[in-house]
Amino acid sequence: MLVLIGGILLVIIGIWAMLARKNIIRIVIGFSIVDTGIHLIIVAVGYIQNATAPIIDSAVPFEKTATDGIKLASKVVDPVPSALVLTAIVIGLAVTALLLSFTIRLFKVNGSLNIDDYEELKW
Amino acid sequence: METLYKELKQYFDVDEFSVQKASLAFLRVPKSQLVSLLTHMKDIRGYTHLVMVTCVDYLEQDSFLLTYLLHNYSTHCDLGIQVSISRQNPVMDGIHHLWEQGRVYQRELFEMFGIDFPGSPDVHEPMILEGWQGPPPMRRDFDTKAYSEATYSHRPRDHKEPEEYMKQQLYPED
Amino acid sequence: MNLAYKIFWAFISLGVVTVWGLTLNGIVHKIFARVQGRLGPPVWQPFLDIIKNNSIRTAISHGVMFYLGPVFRIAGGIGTYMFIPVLFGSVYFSNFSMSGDVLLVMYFIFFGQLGMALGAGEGGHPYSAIAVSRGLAQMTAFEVPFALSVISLALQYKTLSITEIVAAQQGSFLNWTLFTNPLAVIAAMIAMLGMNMYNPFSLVIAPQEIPIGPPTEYQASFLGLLATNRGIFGGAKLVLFMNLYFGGATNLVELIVKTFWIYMLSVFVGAAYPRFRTEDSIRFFLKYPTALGIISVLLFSL
Amino acid sequence: MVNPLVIIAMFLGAVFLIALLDKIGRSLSMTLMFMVLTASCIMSVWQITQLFGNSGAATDYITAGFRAPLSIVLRFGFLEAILVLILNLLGMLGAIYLGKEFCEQGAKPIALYLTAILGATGLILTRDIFNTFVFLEILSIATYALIAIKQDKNSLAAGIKYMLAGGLSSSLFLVGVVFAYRFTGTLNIDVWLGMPQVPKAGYQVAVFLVAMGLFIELKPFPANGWALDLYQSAHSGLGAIISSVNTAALLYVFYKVIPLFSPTLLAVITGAGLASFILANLVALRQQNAKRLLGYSSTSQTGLIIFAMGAMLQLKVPSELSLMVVFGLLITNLLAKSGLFWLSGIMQSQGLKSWADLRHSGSPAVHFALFIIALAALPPFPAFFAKWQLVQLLGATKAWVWLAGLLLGSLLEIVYLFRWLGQVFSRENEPKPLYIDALKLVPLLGVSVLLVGLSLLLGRFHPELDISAIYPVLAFILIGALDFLPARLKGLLLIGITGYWAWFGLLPSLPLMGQVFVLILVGGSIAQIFGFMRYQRAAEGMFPSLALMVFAMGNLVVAGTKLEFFMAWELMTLGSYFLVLRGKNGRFPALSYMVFSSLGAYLLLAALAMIPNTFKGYPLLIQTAFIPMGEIAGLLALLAFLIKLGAVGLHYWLPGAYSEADDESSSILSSVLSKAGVFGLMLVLLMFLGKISGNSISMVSLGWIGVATAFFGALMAVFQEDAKRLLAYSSMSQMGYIIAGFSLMSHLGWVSAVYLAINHLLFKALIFMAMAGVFLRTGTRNMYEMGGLIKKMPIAFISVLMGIIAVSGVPPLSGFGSKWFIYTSLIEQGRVLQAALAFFSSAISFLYLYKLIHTVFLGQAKPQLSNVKEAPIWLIIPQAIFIMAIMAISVFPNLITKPLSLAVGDFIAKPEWLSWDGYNMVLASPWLKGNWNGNLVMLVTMGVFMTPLIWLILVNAKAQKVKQFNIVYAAERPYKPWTTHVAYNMFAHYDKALGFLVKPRITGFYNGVAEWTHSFASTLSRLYTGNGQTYLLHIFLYMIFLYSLLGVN
Amino acid sequence: MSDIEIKDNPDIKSELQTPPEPGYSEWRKDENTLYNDGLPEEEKDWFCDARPQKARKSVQVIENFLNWARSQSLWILAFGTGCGAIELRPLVTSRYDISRLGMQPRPTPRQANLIMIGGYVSIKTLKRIVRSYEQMQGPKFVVAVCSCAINGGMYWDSYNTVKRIDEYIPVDVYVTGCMPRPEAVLAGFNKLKELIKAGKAEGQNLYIERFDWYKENQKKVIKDWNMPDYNW
Repeated sequence: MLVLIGGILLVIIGIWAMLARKNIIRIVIGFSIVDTGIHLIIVAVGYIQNATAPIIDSAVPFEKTATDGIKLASKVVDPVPSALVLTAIVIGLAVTALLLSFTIRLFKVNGSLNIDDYEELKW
Repeated sequence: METLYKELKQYFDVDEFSVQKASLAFLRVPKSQLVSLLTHMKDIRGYTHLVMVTCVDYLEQDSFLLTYLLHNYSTHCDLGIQVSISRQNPVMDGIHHLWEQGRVYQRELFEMFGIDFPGSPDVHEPMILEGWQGPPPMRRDFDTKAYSEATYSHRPRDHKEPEEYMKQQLYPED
Repeated sequence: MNLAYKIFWAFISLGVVTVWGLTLNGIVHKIFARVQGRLGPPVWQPFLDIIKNNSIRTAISHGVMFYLGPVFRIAGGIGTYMFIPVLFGSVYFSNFSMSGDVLLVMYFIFFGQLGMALGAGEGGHPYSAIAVSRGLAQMTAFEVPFALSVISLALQYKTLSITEIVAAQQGSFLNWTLFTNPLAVIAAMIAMLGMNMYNPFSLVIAPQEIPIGPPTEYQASFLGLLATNRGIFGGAKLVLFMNLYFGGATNLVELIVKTFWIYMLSVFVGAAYPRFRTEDSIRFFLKYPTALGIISVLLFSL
Repeated sequence: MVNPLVIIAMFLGAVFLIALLDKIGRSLSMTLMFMVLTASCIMSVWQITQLFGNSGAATDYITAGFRAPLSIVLRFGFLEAILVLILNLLGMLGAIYLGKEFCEQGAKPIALYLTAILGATGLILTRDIFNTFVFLEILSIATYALIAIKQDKNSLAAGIKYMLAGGLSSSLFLVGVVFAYRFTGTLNIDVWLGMPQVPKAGYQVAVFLVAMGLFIELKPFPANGWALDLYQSAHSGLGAIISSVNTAALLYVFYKVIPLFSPTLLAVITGAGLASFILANLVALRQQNAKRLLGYSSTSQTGLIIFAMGAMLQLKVPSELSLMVVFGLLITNLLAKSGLFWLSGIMQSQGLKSWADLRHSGSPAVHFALFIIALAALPPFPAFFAKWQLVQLLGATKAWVWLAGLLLGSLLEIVYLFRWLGQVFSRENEPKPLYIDALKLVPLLGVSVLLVGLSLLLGRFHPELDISAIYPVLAFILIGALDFLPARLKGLLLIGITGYWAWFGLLPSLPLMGQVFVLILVGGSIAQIFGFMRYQRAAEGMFPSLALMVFAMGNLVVAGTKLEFFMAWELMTLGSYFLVLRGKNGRFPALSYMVFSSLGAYLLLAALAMIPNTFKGYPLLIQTAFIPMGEIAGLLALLAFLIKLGAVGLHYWLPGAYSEADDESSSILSSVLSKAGVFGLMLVLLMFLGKISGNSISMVSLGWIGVATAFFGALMAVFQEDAKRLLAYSSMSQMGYIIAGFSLMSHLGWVSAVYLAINHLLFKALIFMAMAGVFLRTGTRNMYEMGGLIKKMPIAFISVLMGIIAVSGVPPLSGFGSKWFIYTSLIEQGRVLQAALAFFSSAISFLYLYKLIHTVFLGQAKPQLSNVKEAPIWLIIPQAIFIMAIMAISVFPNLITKPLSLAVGDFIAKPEWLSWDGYNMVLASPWLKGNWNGNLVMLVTMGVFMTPLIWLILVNAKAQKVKQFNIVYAAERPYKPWTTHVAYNMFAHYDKALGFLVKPRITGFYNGVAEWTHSFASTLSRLYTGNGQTYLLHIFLYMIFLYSLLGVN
Repeated sequence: MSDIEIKDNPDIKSELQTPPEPGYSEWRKDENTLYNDGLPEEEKDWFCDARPQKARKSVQVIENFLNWARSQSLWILAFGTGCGAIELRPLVTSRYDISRLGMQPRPTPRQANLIMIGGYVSIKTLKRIVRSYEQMQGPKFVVAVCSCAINGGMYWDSYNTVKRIDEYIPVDVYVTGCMPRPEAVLAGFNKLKELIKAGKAEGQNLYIERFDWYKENQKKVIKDWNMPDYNW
């Protein structure tokens, strides 16, 4: 639960950074924070109180049922969100990297990192 | 009128002032000052109406005397401003910029007296005398009778004494 | 009655109306002269003028349409007359009125005017075109009360056929449209003032502004035809109005008396009034006469 | 059967290989790319054929050996295969387009490009929601990176904005996915769909987040500033890919998840889609930059498709139908939009005006027109059918608000699309030469061929269309392909095929009334095609449009189904639009014509949606009696046709369209095309026959509209100085009488209306053709610049003379018949005041007619026109035809009155009191008696004309012929023909008296509407400040707004 | 009525000056065409260049009848050429009322038969008179009123007034007086009527017969010609 709240907090902080900061790098950082927050949320969603890690070995007894394949006997943490988080982290990383590389190029072309300086296209 | 003349005297070289009656006077001005005097009269003295522009041919003095007759609507006075120009070089400054109708007078003066007004619109266009080829007819050195006899044929006079003829017509029995 | 007879009698009737129309013209000039304290020309003066105009030895023409203009004009006059029954009940004086009804007559009136306007237009004289434009403008205006009054008649008699309209008015003079539908008659009579082009509606001829108007360039026998048409066309219009509003005529005497008095209305008004300007004339026609016409139409449609 | 994994694997492998191969040679990597794309195309085609052969074949493929909930499932069904095929085809064409950039920049962009295609393909194939997210990110990241192809400030800045917004929306999506998983325990969409609704609020939020993530990615208005900037600045090849491939893939994902939405969410999303459609179109009105305009258009189209999806789901439309609609819209948008983006790359400048350079560029211009028309959802393109279907569905389910919004948005779309088209094709802007890379034309050709092929297939096999429905298109293509031929050849060809078709194809299948209208619409056109043959050279673009219009008009009469009718109507509008646009100053008139026509068409569309479908193969004329039409539908349809007829108040477009086209086109437009409106009006009234009597308030009001049109049209014609405008207003006036005639709903009234229609065709075409010759020879349309042409152009004069006698209704020509009919029918029905106003109008017509003939042919000839000679024979042929026709029906009126009475008798029985006695037409109704013997009138007139003529010739044969200045001029002589010719402002006095009636109020009103709309659009467009943060804020606010709507609901 | 002098013009003229033998002068192209040299080149297209031809008379009996009709319907061109034109006003109004003689003023020369030269004729006026006269359709008649029109009158030595109008257009009747009273003018009209009835008022044909002579005279004084040689 704490993780969930922390995640949401991070998202909010990140969004605030994205909306209120003028420096593109800071915006990117804000974006990263949002990302991280979301990752935390995902993990939090999958977490089940007092459950074990979702590794199927002897620590987790299971029985086979006729209909549903495998039926876990005891509580394990849902493994799917954890798997998702891994993918999401990779993707977030890629996006952040791209953002930063664009920022660098932009700085090289125009010499400014203030987002207000890039308003030529409008209306 | 007298006071007017005195006042004008301060600014212009006017002379030969003559009063015809209480509301009509003439004065003479040098050729160079005419337009400025007319402007003065029109803009300051209230002589806003150009009654006419006319010309007299002084053959003996070898000059044309132009008369610009102005009228003042508030005092109902007329003032004739005369200017004498040479017959040899009959050129005068136009006043059509002061009074639009001035150009008509100027056309007429050119046609009848040969006085040129450079810059006046259509001043060389024929006005009354379409296709006139002789000298300006109103100049005194133009002999109209000779011209007429040379140009137009005359009906030979079928001579009858009016008194006798009428008697014959009216009272043939007498 | 076979066609040859028909044509023969049509010519006779045409002759009658020509003579009567021209005489009326003469009378009008006489009356105008008397009003102005003059003796005036003899009553037969229009005939003399026509002879004189036809006897002019030279003539000019501005082109084919100019040449045909007067022909159109008089064809319009004769045609209009041909489509009107002259005497009620007479097989001889019914012309070719079986060709159509009052709508035909109303539109055939334009035939001559259009042709004349075109001919005058080819003459190239500005007065012609100005006069035509005035005349057409005024025409649009006075046609409104006239059309309204004809519609009112159509509602009243439930027919557009002139013969039947006349038939419905027979009997007593109280059966005349004049008494059964006075508003329509008033509207139509005002429209007729415009049609006849006497003062105050003499916009087309307007001697002081656009002398003579459309026929400015016309002369000689062209003018002769136009003058003849004045008689025929004037007569035709009078016969039409007589048929529509004054009970028609059963014999020539009645015809002459009625048309004379119908015509006198225009003449008296014309002798007494100065001229309208074009736009005033249009406004005039579109106000009171139109209102009268609308009222008369509404009265009969309710 | 193809395992879709193979495709994905192939792409992935290629991406990695390219990095290596590029070291060896650029061409190798390019080849590999094309090979991969081709292979995936072939695979999808194969899949399609397989599925065709075996409908029960499995389409789902599971990965990793697990069953659905646990593993990722890919589906490679029919729909997916088609989409993959199209995306890959587009990808291939896009790659060709980007070839140069790829060659220069090497492996990276090629690999990225392939990755992007992979992402899109994956998005289509996957059935797993998280996998969707992954593919979405693959697509996005590849796209982000591709932006860097073009390394300038704007492009990079737009990239950053795009990435931030994209990242944000994918974050939303991710959160939504995770929460949804939390509540449903599955990531598989199919399983998810199979579940009952979870009532928890949290679940709703999750679905909302998923929806929003996707929705924001689809760039809805107004949360789409970043996308617009990107479209404007990015490389146009990339723009094409984003707007087509990305959008299509995302839309398909949206299509997959949309059944998950709760009804409220569905309603909100549908509404948001519609709002996006309308508002993006509105903002686009003010846009001057082509690429940004395309961006707006993309937004609007996406909005439309989302709206269509949502609306149809909401209305519980069968999924096949809704698929057809969505697919039609989507595919048209895909192809046309990518084509337009590619075109924008060809242009040097993005200002809309500079696009005029396209005009002489040959095929790109054709492509451009094609794309614009396709985008505007006009026939024969798939979007047309889709929109038709959508409207029918909305109408059938009485979703009036949706319908109205849809049509409003479409109208706005028409405005800017056709304004753009006008900029390109109008002869107002002078084009500069354009240098085009031949390679870049390949993709354009590709999409064009795809579009046209699809359209023709669709038109051919559409269940509601007969084969004849695509004849206009085929004729257009045929003549268009032969457009290089000289005009005369094309004209002959057109006359040949039209005549053959009309004689053998149209006439036999029609009732008498239909034949009459075929005679008017097609016959009248054929006679006038001769006039078009006057051009020495090819007269590019004229004949194809003409063919399109003429065939469409023919189709209008034979149309059996609603769709056939509407398609013919739209094709006719399109053909005539091009004719107007071809005029020298045709840009604005063509636009206003198109906008008003489209307004009419949409009203008609709405009306058609309200009536049940009709039967194929039987002309509507026959079916009308069985079609129940509601009052509102009737009103809408009536309004539509009144717009076409130019009824007063709706005539804004009329003077421009009829006067600014080429002269011959004006002739055909005002004489023939207007009759299409008459036909439509008649159809509508046919449906009300027997239900509404001529004395009902509605019909009396229609009559008043008619006579008011006649009156104001005539009055406005009086004050024109431009001969064509004068004639245009005169047409309007005549249409007024026709409306009044139809409004009587009586036998006589209808006979008079159709008689008027035929008569108007004859004399208006006659006058227009004659005047076309005059304009051609004098080079001006201002009447006061002409004069005295009677001697130079006597044939034209005779034509105009005949024409004006026929217009004005002076006996003995046929015009009087029309007047007689209209007055008698009006009075007979008791419409007396209308008759009086009609009479006034017809008197006013004398004014403008005299002005026309006097100022042009009479009066003083001008020296600059001294070399004028008679018009070419091609213009005289139609005149001769029409003169003969007028004379024939004037001398023998029975030729026309009797057939018309029979034709009308099929619908309204001929009353006993209307009869013929030889040539004498006798009317003996209890309310009115009258008669008209046209033949006798003609004979008498001839007689009374010839008699004085003979006399005059006898007396005055040798009249001296004089010249124009031999006039009496108050003892002076005239000096200038200009000042001696009474022409300019000829009816100044009339203006003083009645001019106050024709102050341009209607025009002012519509101009005001246009101005207000534009300023509103302008205000709205200020939303897009260009600041990336603002855009992010927009996204948040938009989300909150939509969520609050959910709450309200 | 006794203070008037009526002259039958053609007789006077023949004794005064013999017109030249028929022959082609320089402005006459051929028998039927005129050069119209007075016009600028670009205006020649706008004017008719035909030469007027002598009009034929009908059979004598018919011609007598027509002459009578002509004499009974004289339409005056209402064109005030000089101070004598003022006499037309009393003539048409109630005091003298020429309309009882079948005469009426006509505002266009096309329709008029009679032009009244109302006094002195300046060169400028002469040009208009010639033009108007030529625009009238024949038979057409000229009545010259006032002594100025006869011999110049008080303008006998004027540089700009012609003294004999009959050198420029054929005059049928002169009415002397300065100015003649309306009665005198009326008497002039009556004399004209007698001439017409007698078939002697053939001024139109005279003009055409001596066309070259008239033209030469006109061109001698009208320097600013600027019109066609014959104003149709």
